[in-house]
Amino acid sequence: MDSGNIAWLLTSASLVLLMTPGLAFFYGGMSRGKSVLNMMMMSFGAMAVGVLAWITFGFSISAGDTMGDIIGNPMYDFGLIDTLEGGDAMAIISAGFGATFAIITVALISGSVADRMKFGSWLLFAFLWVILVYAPVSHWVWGDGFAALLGPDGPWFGSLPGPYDFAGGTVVHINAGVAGLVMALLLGVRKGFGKEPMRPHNLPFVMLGAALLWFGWFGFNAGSAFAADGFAATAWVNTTVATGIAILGWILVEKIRDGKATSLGAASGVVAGLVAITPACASLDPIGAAIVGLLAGVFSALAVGLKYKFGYDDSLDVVGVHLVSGLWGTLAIGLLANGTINGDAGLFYGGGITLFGVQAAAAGVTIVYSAIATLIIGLVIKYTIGLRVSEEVEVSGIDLAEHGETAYEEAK
Amino acid sequence: MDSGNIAWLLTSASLVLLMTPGLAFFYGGMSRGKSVLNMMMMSFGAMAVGVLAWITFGFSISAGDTMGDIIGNPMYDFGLIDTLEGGDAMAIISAGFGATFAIITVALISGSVADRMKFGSWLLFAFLWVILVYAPVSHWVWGDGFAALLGPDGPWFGSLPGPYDFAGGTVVHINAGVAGLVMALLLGVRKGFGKEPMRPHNLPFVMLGAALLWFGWFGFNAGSAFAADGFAATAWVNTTVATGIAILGWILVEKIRDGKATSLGAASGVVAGLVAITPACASLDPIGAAIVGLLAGVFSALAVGLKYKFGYDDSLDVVGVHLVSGLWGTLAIGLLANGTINGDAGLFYGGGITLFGVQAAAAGVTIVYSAIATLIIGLVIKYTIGLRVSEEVEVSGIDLAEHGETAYEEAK
Amino acid sequence: MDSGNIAWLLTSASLVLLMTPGLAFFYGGMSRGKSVLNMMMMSFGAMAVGVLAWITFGFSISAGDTMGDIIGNPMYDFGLIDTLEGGDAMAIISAGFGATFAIITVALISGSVADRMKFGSWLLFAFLWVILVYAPVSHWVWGDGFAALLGPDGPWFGSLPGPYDFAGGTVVHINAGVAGLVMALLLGVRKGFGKEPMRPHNLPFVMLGAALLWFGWFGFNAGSAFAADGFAATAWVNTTVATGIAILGWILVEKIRDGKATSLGAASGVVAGLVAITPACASLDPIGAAIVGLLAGVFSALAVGLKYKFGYDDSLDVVGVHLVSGLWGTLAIGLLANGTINGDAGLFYGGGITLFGVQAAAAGVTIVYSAIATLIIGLVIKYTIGLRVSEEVEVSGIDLAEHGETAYEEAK
Amino acid sequence: MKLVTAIIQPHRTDEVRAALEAAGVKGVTVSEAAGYGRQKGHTEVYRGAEYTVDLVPKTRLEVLVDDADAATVTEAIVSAAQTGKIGDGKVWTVPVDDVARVRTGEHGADAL
Amino acid sequence: MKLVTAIIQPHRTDEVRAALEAAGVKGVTVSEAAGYGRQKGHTEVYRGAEYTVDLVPKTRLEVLVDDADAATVTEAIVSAAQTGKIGDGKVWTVPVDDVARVRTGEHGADAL
Amino acid sequence: MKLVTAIIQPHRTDEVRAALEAAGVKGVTVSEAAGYGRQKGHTEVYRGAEYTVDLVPKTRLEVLVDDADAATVTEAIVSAAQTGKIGDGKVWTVPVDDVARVRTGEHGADAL
Ligand SMILES: Nc1ncnc2c1ncn2[C@@H]1O[C@H](COP(=O)(O)OP(=O)(O)O)[C@@H](O)[C@H]1O
Ligand SMILES: Nc1ncnc2c1ncn2[C@@H]1O[C@H](COP(=O)(O)OP(=O)(O)O)[C@@H](O)[C@H]1O
Ligand SMILES: Nc1ncnc2c1ncn2[C@@H]1O[C@H](COP(=O)(O)OP(=O)(O)O)[C@@H](O)[C@H]1O
Repeated sequence: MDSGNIAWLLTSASLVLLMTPGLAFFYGGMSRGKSVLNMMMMSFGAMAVGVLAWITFGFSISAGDTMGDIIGNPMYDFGLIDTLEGGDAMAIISAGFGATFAIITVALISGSVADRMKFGSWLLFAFLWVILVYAPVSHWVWGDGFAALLGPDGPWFGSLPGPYDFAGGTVVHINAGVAGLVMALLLGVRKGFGKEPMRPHNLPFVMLGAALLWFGWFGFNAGSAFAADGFAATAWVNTTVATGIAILGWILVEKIRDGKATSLGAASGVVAGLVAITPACASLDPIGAAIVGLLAGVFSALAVGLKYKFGYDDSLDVVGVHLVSGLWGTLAIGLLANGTINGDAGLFYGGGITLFGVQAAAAGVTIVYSAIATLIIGLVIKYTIGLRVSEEVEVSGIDLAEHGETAYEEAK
Repeated sequence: MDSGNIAWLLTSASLVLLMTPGLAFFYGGMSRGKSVLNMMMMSFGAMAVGVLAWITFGFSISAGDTMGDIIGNPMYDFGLIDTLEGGDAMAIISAGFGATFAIITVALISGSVADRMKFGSWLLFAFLWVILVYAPVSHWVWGDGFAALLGPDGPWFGSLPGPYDFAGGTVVHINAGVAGLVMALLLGVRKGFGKEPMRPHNLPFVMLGAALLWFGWFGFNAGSAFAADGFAATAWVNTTVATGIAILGWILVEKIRDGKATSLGAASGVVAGLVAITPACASLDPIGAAIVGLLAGVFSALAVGLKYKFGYDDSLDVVGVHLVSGLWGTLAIGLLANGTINGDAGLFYGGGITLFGVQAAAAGVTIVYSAIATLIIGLVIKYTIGLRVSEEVEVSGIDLAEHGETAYEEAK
Repeated sequence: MDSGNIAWLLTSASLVLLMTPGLAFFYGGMSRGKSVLNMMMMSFGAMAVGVLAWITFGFSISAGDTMGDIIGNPMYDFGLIDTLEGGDAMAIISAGFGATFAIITVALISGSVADRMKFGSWLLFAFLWVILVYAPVSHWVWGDGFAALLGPDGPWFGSLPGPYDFAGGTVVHINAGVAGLVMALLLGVRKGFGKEPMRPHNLPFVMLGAALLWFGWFGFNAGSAFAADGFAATAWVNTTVATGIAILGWILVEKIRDGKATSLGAASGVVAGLVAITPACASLDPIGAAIVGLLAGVFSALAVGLKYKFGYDDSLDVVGVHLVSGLWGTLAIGLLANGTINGDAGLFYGGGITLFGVQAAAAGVTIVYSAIATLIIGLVIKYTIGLRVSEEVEVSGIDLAEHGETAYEEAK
Repeated sequence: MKLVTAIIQPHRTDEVRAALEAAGVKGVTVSEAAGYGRQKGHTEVYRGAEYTVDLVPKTRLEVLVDDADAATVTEAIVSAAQTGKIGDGKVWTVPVDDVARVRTGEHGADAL
Repeated sequence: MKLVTAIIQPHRTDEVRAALEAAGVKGVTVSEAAGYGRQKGHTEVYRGAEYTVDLVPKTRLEVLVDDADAATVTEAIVSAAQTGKIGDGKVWTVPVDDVARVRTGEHGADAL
Repeated sequence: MKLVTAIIQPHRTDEVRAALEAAGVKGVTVSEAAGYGRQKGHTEVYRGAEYTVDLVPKTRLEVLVDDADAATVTEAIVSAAQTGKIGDGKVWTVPVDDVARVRTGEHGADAL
């Protein structure tokens, strides 16, 4: 047991836990004043039911002994009791670290259902999604010593370079992005979508959220080294480089297209950069990280307008940011990996095109599974307890109707 | 010297320091728009005079060579000069870690005196309370290698199992909760108490506060292992489990009783869960932690209404949250301890009822001392410089009168 | 490689990165409601171009092989590629740690140009300033194993005690403070300066910023030990002591002079204390730290009024806080150093007056260079793309004109 | 000239503004208000406390019109704002001696 | 009918509303305002700068009443709002041509 | 007596208040409003969406004056608020039956 590694993982788990309230502010600030509390409650609710889902079956399905490389044994360690009794500090804190990943991933989806989803239905959705979607996908990618379905040593890709997903480009961002798209389609558009402005009600909160996300993301990316070592340090530097440059990418697009660099754009650029570098943070040199960040900002800045074109109300841009930049970061490994990990270099670093193909295949499998499984969960809830609040509630504000509160009473 | 342990304690001390501003937002958001600054200034003021109290006599009384197992020698290390000169990194940062505990504990009390206490009187109160209440009680529980009055190896309980207080259920939460009750009674109710709504003026701030508290609490609980080891990891996991589930406990009560799950309830559930798991975080398995969290949420959700029944204006629920959940967590060790520490198991884990009795006794002593000592300090201030602002100041807003400011001038 | 040290530096770098968004809130809350976004965007923009400046030439000039003790070789490691490939965790994360220092330093300057600087010009300024001012000065003080120009083993002071600058009193605070003064003079005063109140539009944000700065500053000061050791622990304790007491210093001045202790004063006291202890945190005992903190609060509380006297619009008090307290902390080493480092004690701790003189000389060189270099950069921008927005934009609000946004739309 | 003032439910604002444009009204001034009347406040329970909320948020519209248009404009507002629920609001008309347009200094009907 | 408008100290709002209910007034519209008059602003020092604060927050109440009730209502407001300090505010009455209740479309005194 | 109400551009408030003081007006009540008229909203693009912003923020001033002063005060406001750009606002005058000063209970011109 190396106390330095334990110290870093304790820190990292704490940082990742903070990301979900960070997301609550990022999303809450972007929503309208009459629905900010509901938006934040979806994140806090994800922390509540996410913990429950994780200690019951999520952890076991994700990290338990594999059953045919598909899922961990769901009865592997109910209540994490054996893990804690084992007394191995790294094993214990890793179980906690895993919980924070499950929570933030499902919380990300809430951005696409803003202003209109029943709170009880959200809690149920979040609980089921962690167990049925997050946990299996995380098992495929990271389970069984990277030897489950989508791992670099797994049955499908074992003989090929990759696929690589250091901290969760597929498991977290593509997965949540696809689920967000499905839920946005299932719920339908908000009243006034595409006509009313629906501008962020509190932009400093959006920036606070982006800042807490960036800060917490150091735990996410550099913590995924599971050690305080060179990989962690590399992940830290690349995360900062990509994120800083992604801000530039996003606001440059805005400046050129709309004439003005917005604070919403800067905050969104932060998140796009973080998302894109997540899978790739240990595979790149900083020039590669800068390219990944710059294009993440550009791609996502362009992608957030698509919802108006195609008419899906991905309210707070889960698709435009997490799916698009998650995909880009995952594929970018195939282009820009510098070969540090197993000598597998990307196309522009002297490797062939195979790694790119493997990355694309892993992303594709994740997309398909996430779409189908999320659709099933969503449909079951829709036709049982229902997904959406009434139009009257939506217009007068979901905060008051679902939570009995309004966010601000500053004048009193 | 183990650098991993030092790294974790440096991190933990930083995290606990952040809890007090977190509390400033938790309380500040709950207060009305005309008294938010005063509320936050009580926390920032606690940081100022708390440091002064700690480096003068607080540290020495808390951690100095024991005088009859009752207090540390007040002249043990004035100014922490010997401790720093000793150069032992763990000793130095432990002195800093202790300061952060003293600060947050006294800051907690400010919730019960909201909107109506003179700022100067608060500063004096906080200074005296750290030295005369916090420091001795912390010595009893943790002083002299756990061998002072209320320690597991101390004169009173040395031959029995327990009492256990890993991170401060008695020292911090019961202690502050009782002091809050005494001060609320001494100050009397606010104008309009029980009639006017006095709703939180900014609920996102309440949630921000809860988030920073949770984040900081990892340092509080897992840092109390004073090492990056299995205890720390266990404390981390149990803290997260109890807190997540406590949210559910609180909002379930609200949903059933009032029909709506509020964001204030979720944020309060976070704090109730954190409070309850504080003493117990190293003694439970995660199922025990989940039970402690669930019932902390339930008990505190029910308890916050008591002030209207009994007519004490514990404005921001220091009693309902910290005293009630602090007591519950302290007693829960007697029921649910899994025997990891010294083989002392709780009633439902095969131990006898003795541990429960010992826990109750330690809590009782703390309650009695805290009540009497706080009452004396409060009375002295009341009859010298006075405790309460005028009614006119209270109605027009304490921020303007005591600090010459209003919190928001957004329109300008 | 010691994993505990790496863990602490990973944590410290993350903490320092968080300081810049913290500053965005500290400054953003102080500005008016119509210019808060621009204020925050200057910090976020500093993160974006600061990263770019650092990975291109900033890192190399700061930390590269010295060229005549003046600057590091600008071509030392373009893109940090060699550093990352080297695989030495401490070297890699140190490069990242350095980036966070460069970013916060330039971001500090933005406080003096509030409400009136073109955003594009700010980005250009920040980029150039990191490369041409921050990087060289940091090389002088910390470069080449402390043997460059202003290092304790350098050509100028090698035979004398000092100069000491543990975490950046000269490099960061004096440097940014002087640059802020120069830019305030170059830009000229805001419309209404000295007549309209221009009060902070959101004081809780100011306090949030101060809290995040304090929290992050633990990484800044204790992280500058580059190890989890006794120096780090000492720096941690002294940072907390000085900061807590500085709050008292500032609000005491206010109470005596104006009759009221303000929350803006408390938050400013936090920053003044942190600034002053920055160079000195490893050189003092806690009594020395308390004196440094107390007087930092007093000096800066008095100094922020000077701008009205002399007519420079240092809008958010970069000069009053960073230059004044940065100078005080740097000089205080000459008075209060306890001799722990190389036995070099300050005047009141048995050393002579030499150390004070050396500290003053190092500060003086920094002031002169920073003033001249900043002036040149500022003039070049002024006479090319221009520095200042139109008066109409200033009156109607820079947020709308430069970023197309207003911060709050809470009613919608 | 007349000043027609309307206190309406906030969520009917868009409909009323559309109706005013349809009725040929060229300008409107809008502000926030709160009120009570038949629509008394309701009792709420929050965090264990029971209390009465009595002021309900409303929107105020002010429209300057020619004498002849006052009745039409009033009817346009009434029908667009109506939901039939208690609390729909009031519309009233007061006489105006004079109106001036700031930009041009014109007076009377030309200034509308 | 008449419209009675009152500008009062914010902290007297509850008392005035109680007085209005006692006087039989069935509805009120409330909004925020600021003003100055004899109660000039005061000089403040803040962070080393001295300046004058001149607008003082006030609350505006509007009450539609029958012609006969205007005087009574005015007196009720005056006596409930009075603290005797400068800045207590003003109450004024303007003639109203017509009132409509949005919910029902009723006009005149029935609409109050 | 008369009530002169002005809707003006917010950034002209200081100038108008100075002009009112110069014209001998002793008190003013100020509040926030928004409006549209000839100054229609403009189309904006934000985060890939295009939409129309139609309400423009304005400041409302209310001044109670003697009958004789209404015209002077109106002119004072108009000339101080004028920028010549569309959206400069309106000033209108309505008759007032009575004014009371809350502090003293005085009525009529004495209460101004
Ligand atoms: N007498 C009155 N004077 C001024 N405003 C009134 C008056 N009566 C009602 N209002 C305003 O009209 C709103 C709706 O009135 P209310 O009596 O609740 O419903 P309704 O008009 O549908 O019967 C109130 O909230 C208040 O703002
Ligand atoms: N001539 C006026 N026109 C409109 N409002 C006025 C006028 N004079 C005073 N007010 C309003 O009444 C408030 C109180 O008036 P002030 O002269 O300060 O006190 P008092 O009426 O007690 O002498 C002011 O703040 C302002 O809102
Ligand atoms: N008929 C009206 N009734 C009430 N307010 C009006 C009316 N017309 C204009 N206003 C107010 O005056 C403001 C300026 O009017 P606008 O027509 O845009 O400019 P201008 O008066 O310079 O031609 C509007 O924003 C609105 O608040």
